[in-house]
Amino acid sequence: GNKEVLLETDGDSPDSSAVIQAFDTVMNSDAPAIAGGVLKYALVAESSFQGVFNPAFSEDAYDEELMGFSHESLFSYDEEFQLTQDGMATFAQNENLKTVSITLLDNLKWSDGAALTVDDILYAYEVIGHPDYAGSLYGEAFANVVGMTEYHEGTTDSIAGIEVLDDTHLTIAFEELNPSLLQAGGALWSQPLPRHQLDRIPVAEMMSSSQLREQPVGTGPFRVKAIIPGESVLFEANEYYWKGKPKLDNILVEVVGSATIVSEMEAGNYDVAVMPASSYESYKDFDNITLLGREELATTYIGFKLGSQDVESGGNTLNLSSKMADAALRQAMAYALDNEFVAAVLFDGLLQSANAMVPPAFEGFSDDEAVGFSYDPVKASSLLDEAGYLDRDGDGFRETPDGEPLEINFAAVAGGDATETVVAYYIQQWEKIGLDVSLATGRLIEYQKFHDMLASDSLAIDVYQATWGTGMDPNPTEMFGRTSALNYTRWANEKNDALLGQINAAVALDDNVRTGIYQEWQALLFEEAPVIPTFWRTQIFAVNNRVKNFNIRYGATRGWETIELTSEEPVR
Amino acid sequence: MGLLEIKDLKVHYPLKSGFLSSKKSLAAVDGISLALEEGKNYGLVGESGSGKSTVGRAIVGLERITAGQIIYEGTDVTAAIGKRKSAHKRNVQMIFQDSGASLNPKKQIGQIISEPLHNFEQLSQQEEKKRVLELLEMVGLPEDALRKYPHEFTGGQMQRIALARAVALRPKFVIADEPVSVLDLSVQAQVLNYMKRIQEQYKLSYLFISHDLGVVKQMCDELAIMYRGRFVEYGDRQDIYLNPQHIYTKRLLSAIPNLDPENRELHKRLRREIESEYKQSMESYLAKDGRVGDLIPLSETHRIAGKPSKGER
Amino acid sequence: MGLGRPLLEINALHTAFRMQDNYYDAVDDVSFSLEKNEILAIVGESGCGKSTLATTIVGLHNKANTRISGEIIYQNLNLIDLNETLYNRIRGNDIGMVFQDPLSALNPLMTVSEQIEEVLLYHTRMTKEERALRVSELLVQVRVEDPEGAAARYPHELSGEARQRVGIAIAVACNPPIIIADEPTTSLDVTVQAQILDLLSEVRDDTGAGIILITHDLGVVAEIADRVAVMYAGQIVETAGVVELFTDPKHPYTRSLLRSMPQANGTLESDSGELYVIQGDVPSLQQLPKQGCRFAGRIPWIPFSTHEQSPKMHEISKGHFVRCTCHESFRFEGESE
Amino acid sequence: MLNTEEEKKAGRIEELKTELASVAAGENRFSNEVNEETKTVVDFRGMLGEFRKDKLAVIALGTLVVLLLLVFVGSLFFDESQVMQVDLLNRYASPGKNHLLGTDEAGRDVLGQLLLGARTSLLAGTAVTALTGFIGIGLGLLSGYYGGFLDGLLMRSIESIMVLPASLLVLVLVSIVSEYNLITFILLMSAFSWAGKSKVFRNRTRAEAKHDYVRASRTAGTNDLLIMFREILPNLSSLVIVNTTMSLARNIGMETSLSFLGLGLPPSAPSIGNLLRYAISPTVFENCVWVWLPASTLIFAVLLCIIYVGQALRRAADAKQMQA
Amino acid sequence: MWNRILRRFFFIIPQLLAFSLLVFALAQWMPGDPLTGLIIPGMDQSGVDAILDNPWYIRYLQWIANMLRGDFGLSYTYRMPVGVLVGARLGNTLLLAMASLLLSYLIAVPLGIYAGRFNGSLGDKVIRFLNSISFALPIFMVALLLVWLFGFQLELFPTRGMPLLPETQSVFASLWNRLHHLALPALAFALSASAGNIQRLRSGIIEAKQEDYVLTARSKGVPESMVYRRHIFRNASMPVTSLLGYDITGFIGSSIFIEYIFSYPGIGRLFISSLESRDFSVIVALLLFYGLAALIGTLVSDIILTIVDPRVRVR
Ligand SMILES: Nc1ncnc2c1ncn2[C@@H]1O[C@H](COP(=O)(O)OP(=O)(O)OP(=O)(O)O)[C@@H](O)[C@H]1O
Ligand SMILES: Nc1ncnc2c1ncn2[C@@H]1O[C@H](COP(=O)(O)OP(=O)(O)OP(=O)(O)O)[C@@H](O)[C@H]1O
Ligand SMILES: [Mg+2]
Ligand SMILES: [Mg+2]
Ligand code: NI
Repeated sequence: GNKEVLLETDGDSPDSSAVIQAFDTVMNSDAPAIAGGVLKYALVAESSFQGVFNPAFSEDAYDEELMGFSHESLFSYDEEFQLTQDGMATFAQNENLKTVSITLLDNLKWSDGAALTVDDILYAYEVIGHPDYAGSLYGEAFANVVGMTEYHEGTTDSIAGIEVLDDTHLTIAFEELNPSLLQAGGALWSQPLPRHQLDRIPVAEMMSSSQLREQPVGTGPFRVKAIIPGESVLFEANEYYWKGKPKLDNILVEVVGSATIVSEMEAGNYDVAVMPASSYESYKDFDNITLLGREELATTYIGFKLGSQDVESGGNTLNLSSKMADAALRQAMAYALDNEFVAAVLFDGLLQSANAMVPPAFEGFSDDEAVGFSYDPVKASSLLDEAGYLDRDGDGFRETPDGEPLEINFAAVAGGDATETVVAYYIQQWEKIGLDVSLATGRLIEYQKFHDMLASDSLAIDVYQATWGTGMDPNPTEMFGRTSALNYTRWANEKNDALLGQINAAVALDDNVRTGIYQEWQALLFEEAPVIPTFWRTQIFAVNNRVKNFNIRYGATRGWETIELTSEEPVR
Repeated sequence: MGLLEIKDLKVHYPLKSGFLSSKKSLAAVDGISLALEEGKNYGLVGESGSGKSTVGRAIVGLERITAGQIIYEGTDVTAAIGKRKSAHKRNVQMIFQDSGASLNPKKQIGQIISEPLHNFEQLSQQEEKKRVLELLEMVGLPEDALRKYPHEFTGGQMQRIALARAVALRPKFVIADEPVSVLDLSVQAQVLNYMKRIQEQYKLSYLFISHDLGVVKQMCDELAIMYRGRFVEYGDRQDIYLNPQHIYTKRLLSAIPNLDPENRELHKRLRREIESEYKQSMESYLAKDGRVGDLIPLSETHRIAGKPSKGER
Repeated sequence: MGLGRPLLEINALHTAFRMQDNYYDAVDDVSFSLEKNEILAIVGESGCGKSTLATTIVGLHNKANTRISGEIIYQNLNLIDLNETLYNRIRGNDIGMVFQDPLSALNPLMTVSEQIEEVLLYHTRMTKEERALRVSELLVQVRVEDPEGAAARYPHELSGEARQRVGIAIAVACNPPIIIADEPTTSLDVTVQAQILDLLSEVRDDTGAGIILITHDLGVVAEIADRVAVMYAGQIVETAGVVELFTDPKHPYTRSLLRSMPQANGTLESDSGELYVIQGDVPSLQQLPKQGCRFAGRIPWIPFSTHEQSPKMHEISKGHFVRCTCHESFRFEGESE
Repeated sequence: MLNTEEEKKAGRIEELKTELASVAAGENRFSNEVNEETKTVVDFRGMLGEFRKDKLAVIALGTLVVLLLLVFVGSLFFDESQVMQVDLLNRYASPGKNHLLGTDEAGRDVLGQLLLGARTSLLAGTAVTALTGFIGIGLGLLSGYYGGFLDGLLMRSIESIMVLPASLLVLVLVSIVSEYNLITFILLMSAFSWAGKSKVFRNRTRAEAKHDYVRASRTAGTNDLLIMFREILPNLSSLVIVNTTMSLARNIGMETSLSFLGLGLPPSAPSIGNLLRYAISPTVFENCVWVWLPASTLIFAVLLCIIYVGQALRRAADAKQMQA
Repeated sequence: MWNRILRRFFFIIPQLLAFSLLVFALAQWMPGDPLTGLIIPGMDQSGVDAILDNPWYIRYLQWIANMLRGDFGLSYTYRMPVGVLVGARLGNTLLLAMASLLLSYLIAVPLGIYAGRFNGSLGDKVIRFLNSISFALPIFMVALLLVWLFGFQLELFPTRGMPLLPETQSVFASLWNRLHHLALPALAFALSASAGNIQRLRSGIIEAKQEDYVLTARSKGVPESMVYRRHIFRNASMPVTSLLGYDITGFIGSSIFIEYIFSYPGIGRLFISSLESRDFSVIVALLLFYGLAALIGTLVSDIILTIVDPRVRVR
């Protein structure tokens, strides 16, 4: 799964390419630490989190953030997001047999004290591949496991390609070895599932079971003690954690709206928070906190609804008569936006105007040279003129080439960082080139609802703004694959199919080849413009000065378990 | 053939009570008959709650009649009593006890008095105004009263205004429900005088409802004593005041304070005697369910409620 | 009548209400005394200040917007000068009061026994049991039907008659030497009125209390009073023994009142004609003439000179006082000499 | 405040009073017709006279008129699309020459939003008040005057409606209705609040209908509708005035509240609630006062003035309180 | 009295029925099937048909039966039983309700009594002025002012939430912590809700002061303080007491704003966030819950009134 696992901290290499120079990524303090203590973590969000604490089922970015405390990947990785051998498990690839064998450390425990064995890894594959599985993870990466397709279709009871040797050893056979397997958070599934806890629950009911929501069992340094669904979680130290009991007693996470987080941090009410970039000015000089920053592994983009998904087969098909079907229209809309200006004015330069979909943190994937869509209203207008979108009735808005009124509905998630402003600006910019764009449903849409509307190809949305969180693996298959449910644009293109196929094939194991494929793919995106990349973001962490050992460097091997506090009360 | 005849009138009010509101009812008027003739005044006397006002209101059609008939000039108007405009409605009018409440405080006197005229007679504005002024003059109020509001008048004046409104249509019959009971002595006399004068002028009859036997005596030719929705005694002034027969009537009369302080001990003794007789024998006048018996004629004018036979009790 | 000082003596009492920054006398130069064992009736028409007089004696006025002067002498104390605490010792204990409307005068949320007990609570040292005993004693004394049951009831569960009896029980609970009854029978039926009046005179006979009975009904006065004070527009215009007042009324107002009354008793012939009507209206408080005889305006056929400049009370025979001199020359219209 | 509760409470108290009065009257055998309305009726002109004596209320009324003029005349100078123009270079601009009251997060003119938004709030509030007043008073009069079966039926259903957490239902309706514009908004807001009103008026009509002047009109042959609207209604005029002013204040507040919650009219339309939402952020609260303070001051001043006027009218109408 | 209470109790059954029908009707209008939460976007058509094919009364009955079994359907956002979701937050809201109502009475009673007793005094004028302000200030403005002033300027109280408490805290500390977090939201409610009660109490006292039975009490020689305590207050508090239950309804409406602004993890916030995410199964369940609470509120009002007012009792 392309899921980002947050805050694997502490790295020893000084310069990670993914870090904007202006910010530190490490915060140290010489003050003596107090024993234990409660760290308060603000989950900055406008809506509530879903509360599915299981990597196999979670669909919510906020849940991911929370699982950073309670769930840990079996494998560690370096700052290039490549798997390394110093985690809970080690691995070995056999290129001839196309297998990966995984070896667990001895005496690993789940957070409830039960033994963690390779059977739990097998169980994760069994659940995700199960015909009744209701989550969204099953896709090409899983189908790549030998025997998985049959298992998924229900013709076999077990997955032929996975072999458990003993409690700590297991081998997985793949149809094809590809670079994603070695990418952190990539195709090699790294999150075991606790069979001892979930076995009794039918897979179909797992998602709504209380086990996942109230007593999740994990491998991370902390475990869930109490939850108010959607609002807050109290974590306590997991004494079975493989690196030993964490230093803090508790971590209390609460959802805090972005409107208040600045004041909350100033008042010392929270120790750690990811801050909204748009109000950077207001908190950059607080002296009770330290600001750390890193590049977010995500790209904000504007997507166009171009087709629909077939519910039965899961395939995406283009609809050539859809409102946004004309690439010129899409490109014109892209050229109408001055994202550099927005990034500079609205976000103090903490956002970067994006010229491609893959974030720059992934060196060798992203395309520094790409031109992208820079602001050019003249070009936008002429594109429209050429394509026949003209204002024939003189109402200030262009009609379709057929002379029908063109009313475009634009959707965005409510409550993001200055989203309202950006959206209002976009609509205004589009209006300037003669496009009648209005907010779908009249207002910004709540996160869940937004995703459901996109997933169900709601006709109310023609264009939308969303963020692609790449996670550690920039592999775009999930976002753009022909059969992927998460391909919300429903863009299907044969060249794209071919390129993605190459990305997921052994050929891509070669760095140069891979870079080439990615460049070609990004060029295709520029040409077809099913999406317009808009921003790359910098994540800014505000950390109260009483916190010790805090580190946000990607690829760091020391995490929440090492964090300490230097005083009972936060610094105000 | 009288002007207005009431036959076995019953008015029952539904009562809500009990666990799931069983339908009980209160017999406010429980079978009374009266024949009212033109040119005579009638009195209706009884203690509070005996149903006097209910009778009055039933006659003018303000109450739902449970049973019985009201016959106006020979035609049965019972069914049509709720109708807005009819000869009966026009010719039977009513004056209420509290003039302050019976005059709409938000309307000018002129509007108040002209209201019935407006409804029953198509008059031009001038005519209407003339009639109203006439009426005002008749009850001794100046012309400028026309534009004033009720609260600018004293109780006696308001009652006179109410009187003017009641007679505006020159009705044949006016029901006066305790028209003077809230008024002071001197004012009361004035109102009563006006009522009398108007009666002479318009040749109308009153049904005078009161609990003040003095006032009734002043005003009425025949009177009925009411008790629990029934008549206990009926007769002319002579009969009732000088020759009361029913113990209830006797008690009522004896309870009236005597303006003769020198003989008050005597009066008191008399009253005590009647009171004790009342206590002993009132029971025997009533049927088992506390109902007063039917009226039995004693003389041509005088009737009293009969004692029920032993069996009925 | 009694020797020495009377039970209650009121001298030149004025009670003025503030209305728009001016004070108006609702009780104006009222003087009278009350003896032991005596029923003094105060009669007058609505608004003449009877209730104000009563509430002034009991001290129920809000100092903020009333001005009281004169003397109310009880046991050598001028009640007007008393502070609240001292007054509270007198109220209920030495002066009992009965109000006109027995329903609104009783607290709807307290049982009858609680309300009677309250008087005892503040004026006696009785124990709870003693008080309960006294309450049932009182209820028997005032002849409430079913005294046991009535004690536990709330006012609205009683008949009007029973309520007024309870009101009297409250007034007499501490055997006060003075009882003030403000129109105690006005809201009751005649038959009930008679019973209540009987009860009051019984109370007087039993306890020897002096009773001030306020009423507008001359019949009631004739039935029960020993002495009568007639009030007109805030002033007492005539005081006399009851027999004398009815047989030989002097003040034009008294005479007019008696004349305008329809009578239930007596001959039938007398009432065939019209009733006597006093001309004009009672002036309202704010319109009262500041000077001169207040009744002058209502007997305009009497020469103005016959009235006094500032009318005083004149004793015309023993115990019979009349205000102003106009009575001497007063005749009814058309009445011959 | 999203508060239809006060209306309910008023209804409840009115009901209680009627009930207790009828207990008292029913038991008080001498005068079951005695007017239980202890309040002296002051006629309309008297009421105005009283009102004029209340200096504070007159000032409030004056202020209100000025504010209304300001809003309605002032908003003529602004064009909605112009006002909602995003200007990223002028975000949170403090008050100055170009923007008299500064700008908001997206550089939109605050003054324009304020005036246009206030106009919407006032219009919606007034419309809701008029609509609910019409229904509530009409039904109340009918039900109270006729009594009987109709009354029973109506009052039972009104009771059921009144029990509902009306404000929540409005929120829910607002979020499920498909066509959401000023008209539906007004209809939805009116959907429940007439109930409390008709209860108040029903009880008062019932009390009023017991007065003999109504009987007198009936004996004088006046028809029922005329009696209701020409005889009884004028006697409820003080209640109508007081009740209406108070509902007006509530309804204007309700519109603001809804848009504050983000459930008002779509955010592309200027609204007071949207401006108030900025105050949620303590930093904006403190540093960009011009965004929210004028809006809250305006709405507060309008409501306060209306309430003051309403209270003064009530005092003027209620002679009993006057004496006290 | 018991008779009346019992009757009143039975009276809520038809009301509840009517209300549930109304909610049911509303639910039909909502997209999906909010009664079960089972129909979610992307669900295959046969399942939808199976649920929606039944006639409405069958679905209504099924729904009622499910609820009686404690099954309120599934939240669409959280994919968990609505009952569990609500249950986790109910405690917080109840706590807030109690604190808020208590505080509002603590504010209203003394002020109302003072203003009523000394009406016309300077204190009364001040109270009346503040009252008008409180009437005119929407509750969210009150809350925002409190947040800013006490939370961020004076830093006296926490401005948000009700934290889950680690067990390392002592009982006293955790109690203190709770109260500390309740203070501002409860105060916000109390400040804006007490205005009505202050005014009612005040005018109740002014009215009661002029009643005849007060004169009677004074004429009995009852000391002034006791006149107030035994006679005036008891009668004047009648409307306030009888509205106690309605204050619960009032709280429901206000709690939405309060929980929203203070990010208080109660059902009011859940309600708003469910409205935002159109999580209709939660909305339906909460509506029912609120309706029931309101019904119980009025029931409580009536029962209290029946107990304290003997006049109502006999009726
Ligand atoms: N609308 C009504 N509903 C129920 N009961 C009523 C109604 N009107 C009157 N009653 C009852 O009917 C009985 C007779 O009432 P009515 O008013 O006729 O008596 P009354 O003799 O006029 O008494 P009063 O002298 O007090 O006017 C009383 O017991 C009264 O309580
Ligand atoms: N609190 C008050 N403030 C102002 N004026 C008052 C007050 N109480 C009474 N008055 C006025 O004082 C005058 C005397 O009133 P009072 O009640 O004493 O008359 P009354 O003789 O008892 O009349 P009734 O027979 O109607 O009881 C009246 O004009 C009345 O309006
Ligand atoms: Mg009557
Ligand atoms: Mg009096
Ligand atoms: Ni003289």
